Amino acid sequence: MDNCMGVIDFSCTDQNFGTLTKKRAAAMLPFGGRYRLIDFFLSNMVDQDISTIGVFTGTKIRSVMDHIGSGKPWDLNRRFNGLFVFPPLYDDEKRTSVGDIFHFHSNESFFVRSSEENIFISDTNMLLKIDMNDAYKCFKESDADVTVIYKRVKDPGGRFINCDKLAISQDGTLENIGTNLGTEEEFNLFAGSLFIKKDVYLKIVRSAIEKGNAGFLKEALMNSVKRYKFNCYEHEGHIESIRNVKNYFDANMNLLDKDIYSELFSQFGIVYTKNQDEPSTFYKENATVTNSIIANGCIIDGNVQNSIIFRGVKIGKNAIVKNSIIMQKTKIEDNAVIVNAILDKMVTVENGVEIIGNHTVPYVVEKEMILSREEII
Amino acid sequence: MDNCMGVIDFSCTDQNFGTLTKKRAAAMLPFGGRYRLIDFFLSNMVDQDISTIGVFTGTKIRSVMDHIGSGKPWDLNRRFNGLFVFPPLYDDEKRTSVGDIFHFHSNESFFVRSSEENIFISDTNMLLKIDMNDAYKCFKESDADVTVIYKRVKDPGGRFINCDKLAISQDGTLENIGTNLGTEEEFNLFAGSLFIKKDVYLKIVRSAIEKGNAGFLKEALMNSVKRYKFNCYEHEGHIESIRNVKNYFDANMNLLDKDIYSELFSQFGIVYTKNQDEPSTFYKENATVTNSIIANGCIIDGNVQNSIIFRGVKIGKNAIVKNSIIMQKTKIEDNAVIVNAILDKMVTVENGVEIIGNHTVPYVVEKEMILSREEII
Amino acid sequence: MKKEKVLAMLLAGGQGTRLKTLTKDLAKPAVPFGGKYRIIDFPLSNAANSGISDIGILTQYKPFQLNEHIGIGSHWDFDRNTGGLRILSPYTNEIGGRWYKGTANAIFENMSFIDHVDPDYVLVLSGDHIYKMDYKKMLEYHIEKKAHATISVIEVPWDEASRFGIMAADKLGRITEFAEKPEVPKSNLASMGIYIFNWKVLREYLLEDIKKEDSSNDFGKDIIPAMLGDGLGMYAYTFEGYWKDVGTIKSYWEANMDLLSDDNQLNLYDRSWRIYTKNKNLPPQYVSEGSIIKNSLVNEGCVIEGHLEKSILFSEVAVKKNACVYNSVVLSNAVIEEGAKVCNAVIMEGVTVKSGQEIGEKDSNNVYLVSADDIIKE
Amino acid sequence: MKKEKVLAMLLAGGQGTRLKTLTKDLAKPAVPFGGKYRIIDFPLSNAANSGISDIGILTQYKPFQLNEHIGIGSHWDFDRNTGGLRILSPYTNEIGGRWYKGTANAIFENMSFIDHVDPDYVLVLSGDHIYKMDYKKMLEYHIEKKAHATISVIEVPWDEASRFGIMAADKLGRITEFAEKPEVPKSNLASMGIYIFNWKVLREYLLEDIKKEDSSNDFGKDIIPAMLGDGLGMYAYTFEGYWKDVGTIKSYWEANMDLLSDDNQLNLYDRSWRIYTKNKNLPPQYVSEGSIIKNSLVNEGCVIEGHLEKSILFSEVAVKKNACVYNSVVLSNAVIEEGAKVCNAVIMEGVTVKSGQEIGEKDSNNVYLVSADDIIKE
Repeated sequence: MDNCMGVIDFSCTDQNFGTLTKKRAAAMLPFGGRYRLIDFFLSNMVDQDISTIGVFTGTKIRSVMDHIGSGKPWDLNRRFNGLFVFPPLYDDEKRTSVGDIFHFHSNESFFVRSSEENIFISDTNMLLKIDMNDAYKCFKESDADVTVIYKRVKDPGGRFINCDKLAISQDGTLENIGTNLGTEEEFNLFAGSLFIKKDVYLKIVRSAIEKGNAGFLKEALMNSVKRYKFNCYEHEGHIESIRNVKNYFDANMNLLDKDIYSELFSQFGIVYTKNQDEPSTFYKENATVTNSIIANGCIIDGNVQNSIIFRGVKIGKNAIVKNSIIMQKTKIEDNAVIVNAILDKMVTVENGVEIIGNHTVPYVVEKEMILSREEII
Repeated sequence: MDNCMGVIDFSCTDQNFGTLTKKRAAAMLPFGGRYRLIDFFLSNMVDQDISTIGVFTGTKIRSVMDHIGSGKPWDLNRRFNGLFVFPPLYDDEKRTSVGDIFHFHSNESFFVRSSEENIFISDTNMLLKIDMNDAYKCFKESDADVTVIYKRVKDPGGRFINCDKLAISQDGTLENIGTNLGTEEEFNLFAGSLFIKKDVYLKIVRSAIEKGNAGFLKEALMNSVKRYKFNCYEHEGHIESIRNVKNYFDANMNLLDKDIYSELFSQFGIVYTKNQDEPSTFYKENATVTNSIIANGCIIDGNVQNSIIFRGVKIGKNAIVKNSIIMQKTKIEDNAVIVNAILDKMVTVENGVEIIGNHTVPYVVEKEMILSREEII
Repeated sequence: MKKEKVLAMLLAGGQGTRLKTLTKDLAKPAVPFGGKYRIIDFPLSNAANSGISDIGILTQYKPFQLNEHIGIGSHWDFDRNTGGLRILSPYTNEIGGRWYKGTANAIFENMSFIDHVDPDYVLVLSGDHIYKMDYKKMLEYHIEKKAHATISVIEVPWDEASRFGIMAADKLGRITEFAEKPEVPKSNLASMGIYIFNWKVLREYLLEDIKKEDSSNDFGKDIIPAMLGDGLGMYAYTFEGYWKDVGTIKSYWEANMDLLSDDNQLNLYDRSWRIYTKNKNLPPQYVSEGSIIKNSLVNEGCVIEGHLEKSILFSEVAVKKNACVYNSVVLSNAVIEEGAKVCNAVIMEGVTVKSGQEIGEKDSNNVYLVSADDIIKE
Repeated sequence: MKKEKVLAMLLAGGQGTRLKTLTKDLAKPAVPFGGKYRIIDFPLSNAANSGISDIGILTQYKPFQLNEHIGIGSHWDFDRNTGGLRILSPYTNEIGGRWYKGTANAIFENMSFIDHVDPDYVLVLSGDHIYKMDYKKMLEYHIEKKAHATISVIEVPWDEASRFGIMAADKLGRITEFAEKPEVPKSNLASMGIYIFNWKVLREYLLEDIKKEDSSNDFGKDIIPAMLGDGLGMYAYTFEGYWKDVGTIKSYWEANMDLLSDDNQLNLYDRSWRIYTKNKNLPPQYVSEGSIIKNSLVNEGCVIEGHLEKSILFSEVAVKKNACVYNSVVLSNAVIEEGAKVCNAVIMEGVTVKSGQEIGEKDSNNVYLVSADDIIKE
């Protein structure tokens, strides 16, 4: 994809994920056994030959810097172009407390300096693998100022309530973007990403600052639907909206569907992440594992069903893990029982401890906690 | 230097450098034709085999991230150990607005996780090339908790007024650290760096937080002189204190002394910096250059005396540059005259413009300014 | 005072003919091992973990897969601005080109490179062995003994001793006798092919050795005996732990199987001495409903729908429904189709075991090497 | 649809014997040029600037300095996780070892590497030439013409034409005739030794060529004529700009001197097409009181106390008081002692011109090559 740079915008709210986002942005949530959500966005771009990528983070930058570092896993540690991380700055002359539009404006020089004339912008609310080359072709051939990516979804269950909804005219022009309240069962879901001409982007951001009518970049773009030529590109594949703990849990569990597993992990290029140098996973004598995704470096001697097990997890003899997400280096000792739960990194569940959540409200255990047996006096 | 990690602490105040530090921390000031001050600290450590380095920056992190990036120029872009940059975080549960001690405390895990048992800590107020291996040997053999590096200076002119002053007992133990008011002509100047045992460092930081009696790491360390075994190591070589524009100007000019040039650039290893891929400097037909330091990528056709010329500077025909510091990519057109000035990056001085400062108050021109001729109506 | 400078020279040109089709397209150091590694990962990771920052890798035989695997050395943190990892292939000069002959000759031909690095010590390693060892400790021993050369040795079973270079040493560890593959071994202390030399000393002996027309230019056969003959201070550094030279298909299979015992000495899960390898960026393994996995080591990208016991699966292996893999080593991208049975076998990369096919028998000492073209019984 | 995949193969094994002592210890592509570069920096930087991400460098003759210079390719941004820069040296297989013979043979021997990369196009480059060229444009031309092969050509003076491979092309650029170093050239369009081939086509011709016992396995002598004979679509891509093959000491000296003219076509200061090289991390140059520098190119780390005119100084050269350097090229770490005079000379690396020594004369056509051992007049 010549002539196109990438932007990842952490505008996704962190408020609905409880302690999972205490120290990390929503875009940094662990996903699928060995990834973080951001890996999918970065890899999708890198695999389709975008070589300049700016990541506009929120304020929780430590996990971003730890994970992304110099961009080496994505081959973005380049002398020319590569990865640029833009945390919000303390030292801007003018800042507003709400929204990220000033953040984008104060980094205008990043856009101006780069040689690419088009930008692919993605927020991190939606998880999908886009056929970006095809979408880019559509954008360029239509000569639109902006090409918005969407998916036509049937949503009788209301999974996508409060997501963004597009109204598209007969000729494919975008008419407006609003919020889906569930009035229609079938509608056009905004996929969180779009192509835009760089000069149009620059005009929209400047105009939003001067008029003071948008706090967020997304808001500024949406305000401009009438002023520029916006058209639409339909995404054919799977899509997940990750807005709260329940969505997040379900999106992980959906990977147990082999088609979704293949699509998210293999279609349009592979997914890169930070390498932890884990050996293979060892299944011991008493292991019984079914319908699960298991990362490397685990040692399993218990029973695992319908679960996502991250790298370096240990599961003891006679332990049961069911319908759960167990993150990196968590240790589940012998005879423990875990059902409908999300265990963050480096949790310890001691021998015999039982925790049972409900599938609509998964039981979330914060990083590094130790679940011990109550002493009976 | 096995078993020792490095820490660079940006506690140096930015307030006395005017517009030079508007967008950059004092530690990021350009120095010596092609460097930033921080390059000397990083290189000194790297050249003497410290392989884990934490940089605790102030809030102006953009220039830090641009310049240091992944640490490649210092070979610190490592999979294991390497460079860690710690900007102050927004998301700490407890923060204080004055001082950096909470910043160090909240990054305790960096220290705890690393395998090294000793720390070399340096602030960025003083510029010197330390014989670190020798100092480290002294630290280890004396079994002190802390070894403070100092230089015995004669200072009749008051260059080091307001710097830190050590009182050292007969047996070499540090008695206290205060501020030099110039009462004694000869005194022990604190060189801004010290070796400390990691466990002692951790105790001092924790104690300072719990007692609430220190805002800055340096303050906490100084408060502990009586509680732990502090001794001293004398630095033999050159030292510069960089606290304000005048010091900064003089420190640059001192490089025109060939001994100081050799010491700062070559002793105890070379100085690494970000590579700009500049070709050699071209001296044209009318160039007359004397007693100056010239970086690569310049094209010079004018007269340069007693000056420090950074990379990619252009100096036109009949232009005169005297006793000045000209930073990267600044353009001085034909017939311009610059005396006793500091021109920041990418300044343009138009044809025939004259600026003349005084050596005690150098004329400072902010980045990207254009100095044009006044129109006579 | 800077640290003493060590340069590691890793001999990675071995052909490994006794491994048959396993080494048809690659050098022995590139042979896959332990579910996700190649043999060379062990000495490379040892070097990285020992804090060695300069390493030359001497390749010669079919180096493409090895070069592709090593890349710029970034997986072992050897991608440095200065120093780091260098691949040293044979080259030509005014006189013409020369291939590496013996082990010592490979070092000799790279003398100008070594002189350029200017190390105090040269650590000679072989890319053929599987073990975990801290070379730093061996170097400390070498320095402490003020040795001219130190050879790492391991106790081997007496009946195998005649396959190795065998050492006799006095109480202080000083080597008194050395015999390369002796018919009647006098001790069971075998050379592991790991040497530390003072570069200046080695340099002289290499220059002398090259002048001898009848020399095979080999460390074990020529250089070590010559040094010993001159009465140089040569010490044996005794290594205790797992060390294996997998010479045959059967010993290769066994060494893999060793990893499945709970108390295996190689312990790949030890975070304090990790083994690094090329990262393939594969998704986690997928274990479907109805599958059974016991006592097995499974790597990323595998999709398991069948039955797996006492086996090692490399990356992206598919075990289909009702397929059964027992006591076997299955290399990357192999497919075991529905209902196929595999027992006591090594399945090579990308091989498909067809539906209904049965390989090997449960109660036998035979091991089968299965390639796309044939099956070799051993 | 991914981008069309190009693999660049850079031939860097040339000995460059006519450059005499300049190439005593290094291959011609490693010869220093232009104040801070080596010749190979030009094709490498061209490749980087043209957006090529896969490049194989074929070395053979004394590769140490070249390898040290290239390192892991990080200066040209070629240090990638996948792809990037690979050094391809001769290797052995079951049959034995083979050195690269002609230019085409070097590509043939690395066929399995190229097949592994699986490019659509192979761009063959030479490491011997100094020029700036956007290979992307040449590739676009190749694709647009639906060519099987495209050869980059440049107009040379008629009297030099018989030194080159000379082309005749029709109005559409299609090559109608090709003659390698013809005694009576029919045109002055010379091949620059830069070829783009469709890999599938080239692959077949290489396999055919290797069967011919009398072939010299050379692109210009064998492959191109064979393709032309078969009527393949071969096009000439005309390059305009600076291009130089520095064959002799004199032309080497002249090419350097070219850079001092204001309107030199190579323009090293053009930020849109930078030439990258290994970074030596040297301090800025120091110009003392009383020194004179005019019309000269001076690199980092130099200390100038004397008089410099119309000269090029590489890194860390010292010109002492009252020393005079005129019309000369001084390589790194040379020292011109007090009162020494150097004129019309090339001073090799690390050479000290002693106090009072005088080399060369002002009004003459002679150029002197000064090494530590001797002075060659040309």
